[in-house]
Amino acid sequence: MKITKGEKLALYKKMLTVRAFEEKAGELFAQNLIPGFIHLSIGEEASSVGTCSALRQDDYVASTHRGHGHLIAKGADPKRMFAELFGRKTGYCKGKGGSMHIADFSLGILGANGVVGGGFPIIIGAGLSIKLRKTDQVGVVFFGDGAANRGTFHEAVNMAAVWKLPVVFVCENNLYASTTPSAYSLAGGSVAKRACAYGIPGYVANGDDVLEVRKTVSLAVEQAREGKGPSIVENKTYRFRGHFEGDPQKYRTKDEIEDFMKKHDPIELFRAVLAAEGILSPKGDKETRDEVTAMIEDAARYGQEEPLPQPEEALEDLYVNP
Amino acid sequence: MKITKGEKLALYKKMLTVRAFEEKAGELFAQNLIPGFIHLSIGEEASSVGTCSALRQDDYVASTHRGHGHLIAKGADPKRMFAELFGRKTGYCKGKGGSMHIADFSLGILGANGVVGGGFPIIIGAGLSIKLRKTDQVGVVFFGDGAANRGTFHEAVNMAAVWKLPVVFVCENNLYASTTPSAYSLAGGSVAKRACAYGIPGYVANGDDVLEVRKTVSLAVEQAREGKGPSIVENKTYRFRGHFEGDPQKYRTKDEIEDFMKKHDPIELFRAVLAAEGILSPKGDKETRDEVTAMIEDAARYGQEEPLPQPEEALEDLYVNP
Amino acid sequence: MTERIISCTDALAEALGEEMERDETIFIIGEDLTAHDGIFGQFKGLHARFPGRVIDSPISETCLVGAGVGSALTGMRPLVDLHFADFFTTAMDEIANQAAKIHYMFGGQARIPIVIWAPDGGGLSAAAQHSQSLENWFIHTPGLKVVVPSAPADVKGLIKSALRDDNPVVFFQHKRLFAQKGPVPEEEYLIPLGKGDIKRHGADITIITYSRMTYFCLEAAEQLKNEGIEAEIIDLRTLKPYDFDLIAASIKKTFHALVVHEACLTGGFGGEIAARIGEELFDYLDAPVVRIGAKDVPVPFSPVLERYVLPQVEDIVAGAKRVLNRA
Amino acid sequence: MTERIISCTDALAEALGEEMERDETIFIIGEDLTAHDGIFGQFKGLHARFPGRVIDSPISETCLVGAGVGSALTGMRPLVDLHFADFFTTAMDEIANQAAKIHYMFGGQARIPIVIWAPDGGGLSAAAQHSQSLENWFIHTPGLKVVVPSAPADVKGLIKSALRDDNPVVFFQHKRLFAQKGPVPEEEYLIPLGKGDIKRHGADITIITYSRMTYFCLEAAEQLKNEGIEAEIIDLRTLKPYDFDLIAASIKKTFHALVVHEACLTGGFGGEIAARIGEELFDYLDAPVVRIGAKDVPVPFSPVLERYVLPQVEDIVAGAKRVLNRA
Ligand SMILES: Cc1ncc(C[n+]2csc(CCOP(=O)(O)OP(=O)(O)O)c2C)c(N)n1
Ligand SMILES: Cc1ncc(C[n+]2csc(CCOP(=O)(O)OP(=O)(O)O)c2C)c(N)n1
Ligand SMILES: [Mg+2]
Ligand SMILES: [Mg+2]
Repeated sequence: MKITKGEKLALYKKMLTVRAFEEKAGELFAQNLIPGFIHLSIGEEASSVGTCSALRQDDYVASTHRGHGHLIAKGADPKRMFAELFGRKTGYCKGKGGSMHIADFSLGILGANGVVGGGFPIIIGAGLSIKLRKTDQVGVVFFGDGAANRGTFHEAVNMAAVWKLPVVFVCENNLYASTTPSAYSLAGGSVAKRACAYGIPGYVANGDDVLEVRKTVSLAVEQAREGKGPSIVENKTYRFRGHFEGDPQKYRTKDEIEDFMKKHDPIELFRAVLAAEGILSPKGDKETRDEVTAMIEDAARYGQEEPLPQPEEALEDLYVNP
Repeated sequence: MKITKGEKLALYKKMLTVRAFEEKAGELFAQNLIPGFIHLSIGEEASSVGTCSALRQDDYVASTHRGHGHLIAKGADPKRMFAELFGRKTGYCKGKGGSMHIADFSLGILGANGVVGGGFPIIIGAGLSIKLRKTDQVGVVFFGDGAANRGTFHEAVNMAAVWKLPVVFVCENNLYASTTPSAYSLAGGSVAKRACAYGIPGYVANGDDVLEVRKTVSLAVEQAREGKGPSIVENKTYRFRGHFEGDPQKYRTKDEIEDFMKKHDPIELFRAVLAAEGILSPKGDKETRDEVTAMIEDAARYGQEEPLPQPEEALEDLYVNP
Repeated sequence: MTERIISCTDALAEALGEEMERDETIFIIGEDLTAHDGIFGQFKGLHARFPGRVIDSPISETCLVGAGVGSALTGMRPLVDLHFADFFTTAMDEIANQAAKIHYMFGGQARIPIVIWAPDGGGLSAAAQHSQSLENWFIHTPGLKVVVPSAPADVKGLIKSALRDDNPVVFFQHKRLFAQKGPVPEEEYLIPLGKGDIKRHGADITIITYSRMTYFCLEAAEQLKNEGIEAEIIDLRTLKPYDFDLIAASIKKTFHALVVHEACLTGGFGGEIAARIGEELFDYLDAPVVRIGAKDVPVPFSPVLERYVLPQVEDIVAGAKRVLNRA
Repeated sequence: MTERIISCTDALAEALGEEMERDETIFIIGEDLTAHDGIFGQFKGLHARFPGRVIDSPISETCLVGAGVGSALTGMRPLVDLHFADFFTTAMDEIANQAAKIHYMFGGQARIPIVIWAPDGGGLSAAAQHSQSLENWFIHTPGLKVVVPSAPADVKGLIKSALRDDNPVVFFQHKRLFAQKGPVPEEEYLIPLGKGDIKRHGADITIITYSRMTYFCLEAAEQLKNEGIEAEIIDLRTLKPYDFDLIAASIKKTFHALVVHEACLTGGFGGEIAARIGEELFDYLDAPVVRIGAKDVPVPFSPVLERYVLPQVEDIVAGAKRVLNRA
C-alpha cells in the first residue's frame, strides 16, 4: 500500500487528534465532569490509526472498552463523542451508552463493547453477512492481549477460518490486561502465534510504528478482501495511562512507564520520521497541534454544553418500531 | 510404561467389556426398554481403555455424552451403570442422571456430561485442586473433535498452561461431531496441533491401537505428574454406530462405515496382535468373550430388575444437608 | 382459508420456506442442519431449496449466537438454531448483553432482526441438561421478545412475525410438540407478537398457560367439565410482550385464575402473571390466584421421577379446584 | 459483643480472613485480585496473608467458574470473584448446567461447596453491561442458593455461612454498598442462609426488599413516618431459600405489602414474592400487593436517565401510599 506525503501528515494529525481527545477526556474526568469510568488508549495511537487507515469507510470495525482511538480513527466525530461522554442527548447514543458504548453504524463502527472479547462474535457475524451479501467489505475486530484468553477468541478465529471470512483480528498487545501482565496469563506468549492452531497467518507489528501497523494490517485486509480468509495481526504496544482513569497501577513501576513513554511514544516516533523525511517542520508541527487542540477544545465544550436528555427518554429505543 | 502379558489381556478384556456393554445397551434401547437417548462409543474402545490404563485409581477423569467406555475403563460397575440406564433407584445416580450423567466420584470419575465441552473447566478445577492440595494426582478430560471448537477448550488449555496444571486433554477424534465432519469444522485440521498456540506438547496417537494410546497418554500423564504441565493427546479413531442410537446417518456412506469396521476395529486389531504374540489362543479368546458376555447379560438383567425410585424421591438430593 | 392438518415441524418448515422465498436476507445457521434438515427435521427441504442459506456451524454456540447478532447488525435476518434451549447457557452474553442491549445502548442506531430458535421443555427422559424451560431468563432481560407457540397454526403465523420483526426474538418450541398436529391454513398469514389466544371458552375459571401445558390444560378442562366446571384457557403464545388485556377480560368474567407453566415454579414467569393479576385485578378476584409449575429441582432422567417433577393434568385439575375451593 | 463501625468491604475481608485461617481448603480466584486486593479492594490483605491462596485468572470467566466447580468437586472450597455480576452471562453453563445440577443429577454423590461472588447493581453510570441485577436468573435455577446482603454485619455473617455451605452459593454485593458502613461485631458469628431481618419495625405496611434498596426503603420509611405511616422493613438478605415466614408474620400484622427491588420489574423476583403472598395470605390482605422495580429497559449511562430507570426513594413512598390508598 503506497502512501503519499499528504496521507502521512493525515495519519499524524489523526494520531494527534486521538491523543488530544483522550487527554481532554482524562482531564474532564479528573474534574468529575464525566460520569462513569473511562479507559484511555494514550500510547496506542499508532495501532488504532494505522489499522483504520488500511480500511475503507464501508468496512466494519468492532471495538473494545478502550475504543476512543478506534472510533476517531474510523472517522467518528469528536463532538458527538464528547456529548456522549457527558451523557447528553446529542451524543452518539443519546446519552444511553457512555464511553464504553459508542457506535456509529453509518461509518461501519459496530460499537465499543463493555464485555472483553464481546467483539469477536460480532465481527464473525459481519464477516458472514459480507460473504452472504457478496460485497467486498472487510471486518476488523480490535482486542487486547487479555481478550485473547476468552473462549470467544477461539470460537471466532476457528469460525472465520472454517468459512474463510473476510475478517482481520487485530490484537493490541499492551502487555497488560487491567492489572495482569500478559507474560503471566497468555500461554505461548504470543497472540499472533496462536494463528498456528487454525492454519491461518499471524503477523506481528511494532504497534508504536504507525506505518508498520498500516502496512501489516493492509496485507491482512487485502488478503481478506480477495477472499483468501482471515488472519491475526498483533500490534505490540503499551498504554501510558492506567487501565482506567484513577487506576493506582501497583502492578507496574513508574520507571517502566516512563521508559516506555520516552522510547515508545508513537506520536513522537512518527514526528521524528516525518521531520527526518522533511515532511514536517517544527512550525508545521506546531500549527497542526494547535489546530487539533482547538478542535478538541471546541468539541469538549460542545459536549459539555449540549442539553441533557429528559428522564422519560430513558424509555425510548428499547425496541425498533415498538 | 512397561506392560506385562497379563496387563495386555486385561486391556483386551476391558475393551470387550465396553463393547459388550454398549452392544447390549443398544439392543435394549432398540427394544424401547431404555428411556431417553444414548450415544455409543463402539469402535473407540482403544481410546477409552488405553487412556484409562495409563491412570491411577485416584486420578480424575471428566467424561462426555459418549461416556460409557470411559466409565468402564476407569473401573465403573456395569451393573450400576445399567441400573442407571434403566432409571432405577440403585443406579449410579439413583435414576436421576441416565446415560449422559453417570459419575462415580469414588473412582475419580467426575461425570459424563450432556454439554459438549462441559468437561474442560471441570478438569481445570480438578487440576487446580491437585496443585493446591499438593498431591501427585492427574486429571484427564475426554472430548471429541467437535468439542475442540468450543471456547471452553481454549480457556481451559490456556489456563492449564498458565498454571502448569497436571492435566491431560484427550481428544477422541472420530471424524464427526454428530452429523458434521471435522474436516469441515476443525480449522487447522488437527486438535493436537492446536497445542502450538499455548506452547505445550500435542501428541497424535492411532486411536485404534490400544497400546499406542496407552503409551502416548502415559507419556503425557507422566509429564503432568512430574509437574511439567499439561498436554494434548489426539486419538484418531472412528465411531461405528450413529451419533445416537437411531441416527439416520445421512452424512456418511455405508461403504465408509464398513471400511472402517473392517480395517479399524480396535478389538480385532488387538486380538490379532495378541494372537501373533502367542498370548491369546482362539480358545482363550472365546472363553474371555463368553465370560464378558455373561457378565454383561447379568449386569443388564440386574439393571432391569432393580426397583424404580418412588416418585417423591425426585425431591431428594437437591442440596447437601438441606 | 384452506386448511390442512400438519405438524408443528411441518408448519415451521413451511413458514420458513415462504419467508426465505420472500426475503433473501433471511438465512438459517446452527449445528447439524444440512445433513438431516435439523435434528428434529424442522427445516425440511430448506437446505436443498435455498443453497448456501442453511449453514452448518462448528460447536461454538457462543460465537454462533454472536455471529447471528453481527450479521443482523449488518443487513441480514438470521434464524439461529440453538439445538436445545439448555445451550442458551453458553451464549447468554451474546443474548443478554449484546442482542438485547445494542439497540438501546447505542441510542437506537442499530437494528437486530434476529430470531434465536430453540426446542425446550421436558418429557423425553433427556435429563437435567436437555429438558429446561428457561423463558423467564429472557422475559427478565429488557430488549428481547419471547415466543412460545403450542399449535401448528400458531407456529406458522408467529415465526413469520418473528422473522419480520426488527428486534431480537427468542423463539421456543417444545420438543414434545414437534409431532403435534393441527389445522394450518395454506395461505399466507401473520399472527402478531404479543397476542394471546383463547383455546377454550369457559365462564368459571381462567387458566393462563402456554407451550405444551396448553394441551395439558385442555385435557384438564375436559375433566373439569365432567364436574360442571367450565374453564377458559388462554394460550399466551407470546410472553414478551404478553397479552394482559386478554387475561384481564377473562378474569373480569370468571373471577378466578390459575397460572400453569412447565418451568419450575420459583422465580418463574407465573409469578409475574399472578403478581400482576393481584395488583391490577384485585377487586375482581374471588379467590387467590394459584400457580402451577414444575417442582423446584432439575429435571430428572427416570420417567417415574420426571413425571412427578413436571406438572401433570391431574395437578392442573387439582389446582383449578383449589382456586374454586372444591378440593 | 464488641462492635466497630466498618464498611461492607472491610467486613468481607475480615470474614474471609477468619475463614481462610480456619479452613485451608478455602481459596479465592478471579481476575486482578493480587495487585490491588480485588478491584474494589474487597480482599484487603488476603493475598499477602495467604500466599498462593488468592489466585489471578486469565480473562476466561467461563472456565474460571467451571474451575471453581471442578475444584469444589475435588476437595477445595473456592470463592470465585466474577468482577461484575454482568459477566455471569459468560459462565451460565458452568453455573446453571453444572454447579446447580451436579449434586442432584449424580444422585447426591458430589458436594460443590463453591461461592460465586459478584458485585451487582447500578447507580455508578456504568451503563447497560455493568449495572445489572440478575438474581432472579439464579433463583429460578434449582440447586443454587442466592445471597444479597445490605448491611456490613450481614456481609460478615452471611459470607461465612456461604463458605461453610456444601452447596453452590451465588453471593451478590451491591457496588454502591461497598463503602457503606455499619456496626460489625468483632467476634465470630454466623448468619444462617435463608433468614431475613427486620431492619425497621412498623405496624402499617410491610415492605419486603433486599440489597441497596433496603437503604432506600429505610429513607422512604422516614418520609412516610412524617405522614403518620409506620413501615416495617424486611431485608430478605438471602433470596434462595427465602424467609417467607418472616414476611407472613409481618403481613398478618400490617395487612399491607409492598415489594421493592432494583432489578427490572418484569419477570423479577418481586413477582414470586407478590404471587406467593397473594396465594398464601390472600385473606390477610387489605389491598393488592404492589411491586416496585427498575423500569424495563437496560440501565442507561447518563445519570439523569439512570436515576429515572432505577427505583428511587420517592417511588417507594408513592408505592407505599398506593398500597395504603393515600396517594
Ligand atoms: C468478560 C469481561 N471480563 C472482565 C472484564 C473487566 N475488564 C475490563 S477491561 C479488562 C482488561 C482487558 O485487557 P485487554 O484485553 O488486554 O485490553 P486492554 O484493557 O489492555 O486494552 C478487564 C479484565 C470485562 N469488561 N469483561
Ligand atoms: C454445548 C453443546 N452443543 C451441542 C450439543 C449437541 N451435541 C451433542 S453431542 C454433539 C457432537 C459432539 O461431537 P464430538 O465432540 O466430536 O464428540 P462425539 O459425539 O463425536 O464423540 C453435539 C453437537 C451439546 N450437547 N452441547
Ligand atoms: Mg491489554
Ligand atoms: Mg467426534
